[in-house]
Amino acid sequence: MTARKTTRKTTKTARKAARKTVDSAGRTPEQLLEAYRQMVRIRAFEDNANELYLQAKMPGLTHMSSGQEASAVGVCEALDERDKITSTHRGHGHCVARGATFRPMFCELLGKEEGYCHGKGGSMHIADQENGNLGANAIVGGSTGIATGAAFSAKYLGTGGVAVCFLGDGALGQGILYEVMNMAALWKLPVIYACENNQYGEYTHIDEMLAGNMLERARAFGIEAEEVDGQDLLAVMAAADRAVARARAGEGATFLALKTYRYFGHHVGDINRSYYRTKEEEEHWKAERDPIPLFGEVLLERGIATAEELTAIGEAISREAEEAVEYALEAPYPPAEAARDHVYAS
Amino acid sequence: MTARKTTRKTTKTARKAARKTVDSAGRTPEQLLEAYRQMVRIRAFEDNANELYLQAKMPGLTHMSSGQEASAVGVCEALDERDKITSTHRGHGHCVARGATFRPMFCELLGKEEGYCHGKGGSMHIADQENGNLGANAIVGGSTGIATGAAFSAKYLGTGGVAVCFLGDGALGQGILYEVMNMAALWKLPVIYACENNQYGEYTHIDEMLAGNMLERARAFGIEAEEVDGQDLLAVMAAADRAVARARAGEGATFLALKTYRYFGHHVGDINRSYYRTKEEEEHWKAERDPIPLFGEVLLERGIATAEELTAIGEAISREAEEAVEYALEAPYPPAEAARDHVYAS
Amino acid sequence: MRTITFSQAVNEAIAEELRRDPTVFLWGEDVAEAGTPFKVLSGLVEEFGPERIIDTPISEPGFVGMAVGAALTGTRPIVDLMFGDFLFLVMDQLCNQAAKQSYMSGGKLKVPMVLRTNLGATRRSAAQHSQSLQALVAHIPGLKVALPSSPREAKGLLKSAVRDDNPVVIFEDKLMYQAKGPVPEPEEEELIPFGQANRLQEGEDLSLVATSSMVQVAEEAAEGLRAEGYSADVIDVRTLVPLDEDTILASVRKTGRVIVLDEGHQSYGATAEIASRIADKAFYHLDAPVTRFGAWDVPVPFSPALEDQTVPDVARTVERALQLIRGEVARA
Amino acid sequence: MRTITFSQAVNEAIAEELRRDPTVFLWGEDVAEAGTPFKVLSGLVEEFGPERIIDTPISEPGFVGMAVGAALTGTRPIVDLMFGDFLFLVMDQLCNQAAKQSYMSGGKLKVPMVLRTNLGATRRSAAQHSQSLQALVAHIPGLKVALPSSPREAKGLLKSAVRDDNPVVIFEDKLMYQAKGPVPEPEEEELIPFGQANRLQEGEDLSLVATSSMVQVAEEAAEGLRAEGYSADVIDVRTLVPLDEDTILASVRKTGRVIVLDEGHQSYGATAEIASRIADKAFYHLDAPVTRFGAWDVPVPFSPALEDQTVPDVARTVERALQLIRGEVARA
Ligand SMILES: Cc1ncc(C[n+]2csc(CCOP(=O)(O)OP(=O)(O)O)c2C)c(N)n1
Ligand SMILES: Cc1ncc(C[n+]2csc(CCOP(=O)(O)OP(=O)(O)O)c2C)c(N)n1
Ligand SMILES: [Mg+2]
Ligand SMILES: [Mg+2]
Repeated sequence: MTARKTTRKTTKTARKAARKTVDSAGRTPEQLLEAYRQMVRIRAFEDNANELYLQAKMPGLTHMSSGQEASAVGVCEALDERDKITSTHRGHGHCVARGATFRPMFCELLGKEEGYCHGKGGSMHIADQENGNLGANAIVGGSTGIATGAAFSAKYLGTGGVAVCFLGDGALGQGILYEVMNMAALWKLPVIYACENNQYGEYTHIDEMLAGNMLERARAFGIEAEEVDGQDLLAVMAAADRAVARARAGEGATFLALKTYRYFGHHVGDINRSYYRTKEEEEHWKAERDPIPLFGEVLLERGIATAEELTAIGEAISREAEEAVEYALEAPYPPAEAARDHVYAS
Repeated sequence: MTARKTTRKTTKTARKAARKTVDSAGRTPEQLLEAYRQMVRIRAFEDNANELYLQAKMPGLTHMSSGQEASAVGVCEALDERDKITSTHRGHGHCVARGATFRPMFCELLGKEEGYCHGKGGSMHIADQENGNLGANAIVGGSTGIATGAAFSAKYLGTGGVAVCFLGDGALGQGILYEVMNMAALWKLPVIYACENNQYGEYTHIDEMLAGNMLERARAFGIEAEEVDGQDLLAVMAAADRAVARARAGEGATFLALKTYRYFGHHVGDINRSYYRTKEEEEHWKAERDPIPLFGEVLLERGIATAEELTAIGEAISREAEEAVEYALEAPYPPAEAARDHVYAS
Repeated sequence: MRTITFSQAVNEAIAEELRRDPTVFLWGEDVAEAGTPFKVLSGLVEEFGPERIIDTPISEPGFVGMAVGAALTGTRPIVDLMFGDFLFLVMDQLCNQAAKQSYMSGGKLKVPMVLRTNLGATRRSAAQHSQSLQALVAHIPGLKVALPSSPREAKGLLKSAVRDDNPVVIFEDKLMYQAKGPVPEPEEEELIPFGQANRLQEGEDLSLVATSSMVQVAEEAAEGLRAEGYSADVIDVRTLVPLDEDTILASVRKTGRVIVLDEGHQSYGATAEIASRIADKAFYHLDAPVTRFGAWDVPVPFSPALEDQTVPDVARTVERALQLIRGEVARA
Repeated sequence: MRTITFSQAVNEAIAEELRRDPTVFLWGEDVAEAGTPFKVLSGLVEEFGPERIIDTPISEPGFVGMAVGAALTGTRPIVDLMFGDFLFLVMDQLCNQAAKQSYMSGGKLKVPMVLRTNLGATRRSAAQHSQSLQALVAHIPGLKVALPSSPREAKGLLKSAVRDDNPVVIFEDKLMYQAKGPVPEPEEEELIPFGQANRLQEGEDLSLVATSSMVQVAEEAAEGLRAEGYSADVIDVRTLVPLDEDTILASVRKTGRVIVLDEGHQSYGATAEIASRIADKAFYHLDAPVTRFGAWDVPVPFSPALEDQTVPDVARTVERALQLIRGEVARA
């Protein structure tokens, strides 16, 4: 993470790219700064989660979303309290972006009683009902139906809400996606398929998994589709704004192909990655395409923040994250009997 | 059915359409005549099956393919003994077109020991392994994986064979189709998706079930796609020839959208259909777009057969079908103990 | 009480729940104008419109998944799954998603949805349209599983299912759709609670514990036994999950002998669970081994010459019951 | 005999079968260069090439369906399903298609395919990556179901599976991949036949009948009993389908007491079938009720504070065994 990198000199190309981006639809400086903070929060969360794993303090496995902050934040910034999201196995970013706080998130990752799911879900099932996050999902493509159904009920109940389905590029292999996109198109449902195309599914490159064309697939099912630079927060935000507007206007579903990259391995234990992707490629994305410094530059250029302010943001969030980790490590586990509860709602 | 209709005067439009069709790739007159016979056989088979049902001599239900003869025959005429097909719940036509004979087919429909499946499959599971028919399937879309897998093993074993997956327009609702089309495209498998678009799935029109565009769907998965007049035998044959040539040349999969119509109800018991399709529509297809007289005209015009010869073909096949029905009605059932056999291959 | 068909009872239950609660809707294949191939839903779209009685494409995994999402967000979907055999297509959405949402979220999410489907062989529909798959879903914690055995049960259990905050799979016996039986007037609303087995006949010599289609077999077998001078408790299990162990055990502790009947395949099927609970918890009361009758462990054959024998029937039930009562069971 | 890991044993079995029969191939997600997330298949693509060790997209229904088609037409696919929980995604292709082809075709078609997958909780993988779903597939006629309990079993059963002309689902215990055990040298080819349970220990007082991961629990429980002066038969079921009833019944007829262990959910699970067969067919030999230990009927919880207790363990098994042996079971 964070502030240090933000003030680091980004290369010329990256800087130019950041300047060229579409402007955000009438967001105030404070809103833009908050979006920046959200990205930094995600990065801080993941760095701490990784650390917990490396120190063998975290049970099980987890999947880091570092590098993909702009897609999570850009999309969620376009939403309001009526809206729902569904998330994936790589879901911490979505959860933070949708408004979750660190303590119950870390508690959940550690299986503690105060976790968002009282420790029963863990990283792969973290949900935050109050903020409209219907949950991460450990089945690839498993939440495509859920999001589309949430869009159906928004329309049925007339809430004006929109549902966002975050999914990875690998989920394009799952047939259920096409079934629900078909129904979303037929019934003009207010749903957005936000595909975080980080170019790999586990240890396999997308070219080995995906024939034809991602955008054309959505279009062939009657869904509006757009390719977006997933490292460019403003571009993501603008595309998400358009998709949300379409959805709220009753014009139906949108598929966003957000090109991005994950900095860490598929999961925390995936250390030796050279057999499926090069160090150079990783370095390129980290050095040239990191969404946090890229957007930091924009804030500096527009005079929305100074370098010192960005550094301060990073440091404050770091402290907040570390404090939450401490809290979660000390927090109590659920009582053993809790394992019998909640099998059924009552 | 049959011969009478064949010699019946078709309308001008239909005649013109038949003349305009692509020529068949170097087929001999006798081959064309045989293709005609195959269509007449299918019609005769279905008329007799329907009759058996109406007379309450047939157990269960069955789905007639009358009206769809050209797609079954046109595609199967492009195949040879190395090739496999998979079929659907509306599968009698495919079975006949692939070379099955009447007696074991009727025996199967009546649950008799001499049926292709010893009476265990019935109409919805009729298979004819010797002629490369891997079987009808009562799960919509259920054979898309099977056909694609058969194409895989043809490629793996180097047999030079091709696999044809017959499917209905309704099967485009099933996600597995997209999963296997993706793999077929990635691996350039010799498979042909022959979609018999009869415009209805049970009692619902395709427009209520299918968003976007059928051909674009296949193309977006990297599959060559072609729309074909499914009532025009020569057009189907030509398109199938192209698809088979591509497949054998290692160029991969093809999706054929064969526009057609079923004359009867969804199944034999679907008598009152006016709530989902009009009598006029049905009449139009029967009067103007019947593949048998349309192709009969071509044979007459080309001097391949006389009207009398076509009549004679129809009559001979009628007799053959009736004889087979008689045979099947008399044929013995399997012994009760047979129910325990074949759960496992040994 | 008036007499209506099983099919009418289902239709009434749905109509009443749709009228009562605007968040209830129904979808599935050919459910609207066609009213399903079994015509069970005829007339509903006319009253409730295509916004609440919704025809879907042939996309079972998709529309079950969407029902989960809808149920999570304020509506109460009833899903029509045309044949029980298609459960295999929706297992992921049903068992990995619907069943686990409440638990995985620590009770913060709930999935009030009903999956209506069917079971039953002997319709000459062959191996992919005849299965009775209740044991599969009963094995998955988080799902409830109901099996009505009469028009009255069909209505009362379905209404309870719609009001339950959990995913409920309800299996209707396709062979029973035209069967008639007494059902209370619409004014006398009856909700049959889950987890309460129903004793249909009282007897001394044997317990017949049955589900769905097999309840009828059990009742007729009990009659057969009466002709031989014996009497039987006949118990309709009603819901496999929750299972009313108490009623079943009380009966077996009284009679000391039991046959458990269910139309699913016998091995690893519903009868195994019920029988093994009895064998464990009523062990000291048993005068004879617990007998199970499920369908044969073969795919359902098409041929009329083969199919019927694969399902438990009255004659064999009576025969076995007499052996149990008369102590004629061979001691291996 | 040399000592190798479970994972190596699986790898060897596949390599040997690939070498022996050119029609055998393997596909699944990340099976080639990655060698699966569990690294079980490492090295195979190097020897056999990407034509035979094939990475698929994340399309479980699709590639299982394709395996059925391939198996019908002259090849013998081994399918790698990364987690047993994903079985729910492939049930239609497995249960409606693969399982029924032989029967529906009257014996004219066959589907020689192996679906390799896994089971087992206590890895903190939560509800969708921890299930033990063997009972579901065991319920479907036409499938065979194998559950190796050691490296040697893993190799011998998998090799038999590859040579079987039927669809076989083989469940490996993920927790056991690094466990070591004796396995015959590659030269001494060992095929472990299906349908023959394996008696691992001989005893007099009680039978412990177990599958997969629970075999280890049974063995340790037997040791615990020895410390108390009792001896137990320990039986590894090996294959749920076909089930070796004879070996199990012979043991129980001898000991008169039995605990059946399996890591699937207890209700409607594998223990129910085995227990109810015992209760029926060894009825007159039983000195105590048949006890079943399956996993709790709850989705697998993530928290380390919750998860372990949901799976049967040695302490509770010993405790119950002592109750059974000492006649301390309450008579309800
Ligand atoms: C149905 C299913 N199949 C396989 C897996 C194992 N798995 C977990 S993540 C993953 C890769 C997913 O790739 P993608 O959708 O691109 O998401 P990413 O990990 O790149 O964020 C796989 C195969 C799974 N969880 N669910
Ligand atoms: C998975 C599945 N869902 C539903 C059905 C019930 N069903 C049988 S045929 C049919 C319509 C199929 O339509 P289509 O594929 O267009 O074929 P057609 O009947 O028009 O030839 C349906 C819904 C089924 N057999 N399988
Ligand atoms: Mg990815
Ligand atoms: Mg159709």
